[in-house]
Amino acid sequence: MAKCKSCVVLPFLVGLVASIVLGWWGFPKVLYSQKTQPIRFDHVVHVEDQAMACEDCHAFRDDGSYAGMPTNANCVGCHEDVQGEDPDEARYVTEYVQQEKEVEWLGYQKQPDNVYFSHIAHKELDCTSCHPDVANMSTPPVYYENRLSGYSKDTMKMWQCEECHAQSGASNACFVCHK
Amino acid sequence: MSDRAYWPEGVERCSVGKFLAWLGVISIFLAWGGYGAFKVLGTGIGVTGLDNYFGFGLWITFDLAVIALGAGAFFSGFLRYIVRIDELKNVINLAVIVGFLCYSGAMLILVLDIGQPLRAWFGYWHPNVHSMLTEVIFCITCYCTVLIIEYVPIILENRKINQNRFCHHLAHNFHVYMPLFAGIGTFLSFFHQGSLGGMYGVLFGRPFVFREGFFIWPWTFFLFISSAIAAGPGFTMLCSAMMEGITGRKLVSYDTKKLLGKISGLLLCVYIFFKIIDTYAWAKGILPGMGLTFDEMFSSEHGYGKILLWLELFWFGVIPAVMLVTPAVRNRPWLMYSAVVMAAIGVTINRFVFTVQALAIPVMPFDRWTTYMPNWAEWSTSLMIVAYGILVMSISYRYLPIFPQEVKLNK
Amino acid sequence: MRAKEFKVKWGMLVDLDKCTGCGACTVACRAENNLPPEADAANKLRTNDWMNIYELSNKKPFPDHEVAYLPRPCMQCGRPSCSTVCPVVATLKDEEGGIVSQVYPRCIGCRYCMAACPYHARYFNWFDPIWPEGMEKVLTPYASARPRGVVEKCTFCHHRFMAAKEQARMNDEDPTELAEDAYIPACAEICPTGAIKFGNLKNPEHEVSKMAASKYAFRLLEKLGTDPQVYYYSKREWVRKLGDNYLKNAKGGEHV
Amino acid sequence: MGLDRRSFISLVAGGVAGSLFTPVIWKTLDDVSIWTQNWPWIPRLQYGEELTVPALCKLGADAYGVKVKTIAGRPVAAEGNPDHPLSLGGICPLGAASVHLLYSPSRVKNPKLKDGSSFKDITWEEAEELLAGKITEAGANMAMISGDETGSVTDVLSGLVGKAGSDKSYFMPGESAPAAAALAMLGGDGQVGYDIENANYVLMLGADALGSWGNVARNGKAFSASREKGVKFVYVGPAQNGTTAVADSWIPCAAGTEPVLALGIAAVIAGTNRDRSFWPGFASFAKFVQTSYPLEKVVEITGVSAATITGLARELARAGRPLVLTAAEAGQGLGAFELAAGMSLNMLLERVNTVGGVRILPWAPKVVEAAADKKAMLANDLVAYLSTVADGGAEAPALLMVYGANPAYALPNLAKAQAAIDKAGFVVSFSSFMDETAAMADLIMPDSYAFERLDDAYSPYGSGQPNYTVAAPVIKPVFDTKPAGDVLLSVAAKAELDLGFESFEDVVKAKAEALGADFDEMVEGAAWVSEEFPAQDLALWTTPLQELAVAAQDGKTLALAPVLRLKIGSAKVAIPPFNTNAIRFDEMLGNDMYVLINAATAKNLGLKKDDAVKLASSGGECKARVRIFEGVMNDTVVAPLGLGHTAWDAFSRGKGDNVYKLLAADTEAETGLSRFATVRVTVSKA
Repeated sequence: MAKCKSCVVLPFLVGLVASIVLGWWGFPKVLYSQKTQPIRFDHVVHVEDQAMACEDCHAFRDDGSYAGMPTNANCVGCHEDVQGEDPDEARYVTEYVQQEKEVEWLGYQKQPDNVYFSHIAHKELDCTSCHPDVANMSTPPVYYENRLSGYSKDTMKMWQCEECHAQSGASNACFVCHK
Repeated sequence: MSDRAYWPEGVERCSVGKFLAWLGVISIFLAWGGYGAFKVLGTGIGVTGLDNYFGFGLWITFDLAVIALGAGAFFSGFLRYIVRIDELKNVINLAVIVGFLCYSGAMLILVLDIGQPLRAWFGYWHPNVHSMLTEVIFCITCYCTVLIIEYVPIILENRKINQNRFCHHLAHNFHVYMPLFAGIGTFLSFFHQGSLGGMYGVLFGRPFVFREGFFIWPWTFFLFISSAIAAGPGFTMLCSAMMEGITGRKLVSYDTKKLLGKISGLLLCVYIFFKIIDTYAWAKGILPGMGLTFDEMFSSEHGYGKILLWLELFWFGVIPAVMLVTPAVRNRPWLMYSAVVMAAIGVTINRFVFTVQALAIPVMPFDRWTTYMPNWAEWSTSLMIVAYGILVMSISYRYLPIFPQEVKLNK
Repeated sequence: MRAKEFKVKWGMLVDLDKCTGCGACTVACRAENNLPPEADAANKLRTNDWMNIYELSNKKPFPDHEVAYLPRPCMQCGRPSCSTVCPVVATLKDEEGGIVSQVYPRCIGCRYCMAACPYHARYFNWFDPIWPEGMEKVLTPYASARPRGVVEKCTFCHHRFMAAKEQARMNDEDPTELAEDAYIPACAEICPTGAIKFGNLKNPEHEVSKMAASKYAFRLLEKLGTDPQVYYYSKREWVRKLGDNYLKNAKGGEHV
Repeated sequence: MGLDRRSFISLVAGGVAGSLFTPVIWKTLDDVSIWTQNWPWIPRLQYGEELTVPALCKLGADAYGVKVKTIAGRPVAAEGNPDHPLSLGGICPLGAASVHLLYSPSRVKNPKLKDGSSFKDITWEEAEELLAGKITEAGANMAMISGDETGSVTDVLSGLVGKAGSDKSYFMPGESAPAAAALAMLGGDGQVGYDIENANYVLMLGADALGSWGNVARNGKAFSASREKGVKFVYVGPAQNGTTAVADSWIPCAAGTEPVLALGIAAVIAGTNRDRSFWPGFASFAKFVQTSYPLEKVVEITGVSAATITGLARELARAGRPLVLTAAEAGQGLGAFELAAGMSLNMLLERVNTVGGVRILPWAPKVVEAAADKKAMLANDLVAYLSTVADGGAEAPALLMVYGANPAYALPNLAKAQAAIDKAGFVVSFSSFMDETAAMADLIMPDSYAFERLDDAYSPYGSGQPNYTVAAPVIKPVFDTKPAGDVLLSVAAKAELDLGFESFEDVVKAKAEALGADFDEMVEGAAWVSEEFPAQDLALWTTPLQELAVAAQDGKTLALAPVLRLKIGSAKVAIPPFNTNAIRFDEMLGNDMYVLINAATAKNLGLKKDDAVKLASSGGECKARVRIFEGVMNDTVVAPLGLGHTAWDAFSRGKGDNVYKLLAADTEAETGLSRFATVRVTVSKA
């Protein structure tokens, strides 16, 4: 009977381990597709070399809303014509500025339409509490898109918002964040 | 070719050809309903006759009715295993299968009826403890699981399956624990049958169904339980009688049926008594408090006349109750069956008016009566569930030893 | 359940003596909140009208007949009949201001809340919304587009509340102490005759709270105990009587 | 070692058990539900900077300033413009829907040439060449129709026609033509306006001031402000409407006989013992009204009781700053004599050219030399002209150009109007939308939509003070359309007709300059307003008044009360996509429109609720359903104008029937203007 027992237990364990490995390692590979930004935007060049402030591009509007990613209108001030050697910059100028086309930047933290987020209400927080620290990156990180839900992998989940709100005493009422 | 080897021991069944023809007829309804379900899930609930005024309609009525009629399962189990009325062992298998079909059918309909079936699990993950519907979702799904557990040993008793030693032992063990499941089933059923009534009773914006109550439970909570346990055993008995009619074989002894009839009758008397009191109190207390009159709750012009109330309470309420407690009636099969049919209709009307008429009544004085008409999409899918029930019952009857008395009665 | 109390209670008051039933509020509401246009909208049993206009009649024959028009948004009840019944917590009255929320990604579409609401203020998406080709370009960023199978309703243009708070923060003002005109829903803003007033019912300085205190103010179906945050106002008694059900012999006149 | 069945089952069981400890099931379940909030076929929202941009709305008979809300440059909604004198922050239901018409399925997206029974797409060059050729070919035998009384495009179009030697420049029917003619009868000259804001008693004789008449948005705001000051609003008309729902009182008066009531009231006032004998023309006027309109006769014609008439006279006389607004409820159909009746009542009350009364505004300066004078153009009656053409009494134009108007849908004597358009040699439509006229046209040169073009408006009818608005485009044309003003100037140049302007902007600038207005400021949203009113030399009796023609009651027919509800469109636009929902359940039954009669009338006719009926007049027939509504006079049927479109799109096509078909017009001999406010119809079961 000992032999028979092993021929039950062993396959069970093999199945168990295999599916755990597949589930934790293989599944995310299948679930997420990888994307890169349409233009390799170099924050370091802008922040360090050109000494630009974050607010020069990522600013609040007069009505208190947040402009988020800059549009061509912000960039043409300098990039009406090609400035440097970077091939991505040249591509930006020829393919976007000159074609009057906006770049479809991929927002790592972009929340879906049903979520409302007020940057000005969170302005006391450090940007990097939620966003990747792109300011120190010459190449933006890879963007992982959930094939099923269509969201960025980095999109904050509701429980994360709720947790912080609860800790800081902010309201967790539905409509504080939903629309 | 014969599948005789799979039949229960010592019984006769019709030929394979005949059986397949029967399944073929059922399949027509399944296919039609399948098409309806495809349209509903694929394009939206707009393909039904439901509308802004009638968010609930035939589907919910159907669900409530089959859940009430399926109450035979838990209540027979309760009487058999807890109260220990031994005679009920003759119908307990049938009651379990009917119950399972009613509940699983209701759940299938609910998948169609909610707008976002892929989010159905939110009911567990994000439950609102204040909602009667949450209680319904929990209890119905749990109880459906219990019914599956109760159904499994019946399946395992199939002649071929039972030859497997493991299955044989499993079936045996299940039987041993059956009183436990009966107890759990009773508890769960008690709450969801009640919560279904409570769902309506708490609607203080709907004068037709709103009721005061005991603690958090409005009176409708208790009325729904009592009407379900009154109608359930009768419906189980009716199923056995219908199966006898279709198969031409004796399946359950008439004494057992009479017992079920008597149980139904007694409970129906209790229910109807309280229902009449409740109706009176509602008409005299709740309605005037809302500035409304009894007459304003009805509009025969729009199909919601008082006739529905009289039918529910008297023709299909008091009369079958009186009939079923009368031994002379119970001794005449057709009278007893009629009484049980009437009771089932009465409960169905009750579920219908609570679901549909409640929504048809204009509450704002400048609003209007509207009439609800279910359309093909609702009928086809509801009939699909009936067909599904008949299909499973047919297969179960053919291959599973449901009726312990069958061999003896057909000697 | 006990009603929650809030420091601010956003309230609407519709002066029915000023409403001509023109429909501008309905149109503005659709545009603001991304309700799709509906080609076949005469069948009110299937349309989606967060702001629906009813015609009220004094039921008298010509020439004594009178009409009034009653726009009906969500009442944002103090004791909502809808939110307690929702099995998945998709609708709650939990935010300062007392607006009853409706969270579309949570809603499973069971329609129990619609059955609960005596005002027919809740609408179900019977089908997926369709914007004629190109018209999706007029979608506002204020409210997410709803798929089929979820329930929706008027939110008092809640996004404008949020926008007002952002503006206040930008101006270094207290976002919890908004000025009377800082936050106004689209219907109130567009009403051609100024019939729709909006403000904080708990602020005695606000016009809504002043008018709501008048003997000419009333609410719909008060007897049910829903405690709406929407008030109506009319100097015509017959109009006020249509706000609730009254028994014939009850004090205050004939049952209508 | 082989894998037997038992091992295999074990392996699978292990796999299943293992998966419960991985995110596979739970994450999938969660992501699937997240997918349901992100269905790819549901449009995503677009974000960006929110701005409000001033613009001009001319979708109704009125023209007023609005503000268009844009997100990242895309217009998303319109609201009133508090800085504009004709909006004061208000807006009408059409204005509220104006932004969405930008993407209406009815938009004509490029120039089109009739090809058999359908259209083929052509380029703008081809279209302009073609039209230039047709203009040269037609010579003086051309005509134009404009639905825009306020804009300079009409001047350009009329100038083109005038330069070619034709005087056939026409406006669509409205109230300004009879009002101007009525003013002329009393010795005045100019545009008629009403200072509603400053009146303290407003008597609306048929004028649905809060629903569709005049400067609707401004009227609403004026009403709202005045109501708080205790100003009384009295509505006189055959049926209840949005205005009566809020007016202090409704006085039922037979459809189209409101001017008779005005004369009846005038008779009462003239009979009071105040000495007015020194007023120019008073004696003749008083004699006329007292002999022609004694109280009992007015009572008989209007159905208004004697006590009410004398009561109104008393209230008006005592009010201080009363104002009488005379109109047909549909905003058209009254003749000059009818409007003169209302005007003379205002004169009798000393309410002309005074604060809170009737104001007489100067005509717009003429900048396109060859264009017809507005006054002359108003005197040209389109309905009569088209009827004559249809009957063969006049030569059909070789070239007919239509701008901002839909004459194939929105004219009385509709069958004849359509026949005349059909007879025209070559019809060009400048419509932005595929309306009924565009559908009949040989060439469509789609005008850019209101928010895509430069446009202007000078003092629309009813304005209480001279005003001029210029609106710059909010967005570049979203389709291959061009502003009609520029197209016309370009075509005129090609046809070698020099109108004196290179571009439409120059025309507008010239007009601004002539008025002394600042073009740049106006483009920013500030309307030009003036307080200068030309002096008038008015007399109560210059042209002899005559008894007003009233269709006789015969016991068999009902008086037709056509009504306009802006939410379902106007003479220019069909139901905008966002407005279908504003239709109440008691206004349409499926695709059938309701007409309103009261219970007594229904009983007489043997009709009940929801009966399908046929309305017939000498003009034509309409199908409808019966709604019993007690807010209608006896023997009167209320029918909505604006339904029954045959072109346009799914939001309006086939909904209801076109009540214009019922409007049979006759011609007022003295002025040549068409009258169609007192039409009688039979109502029978269909």
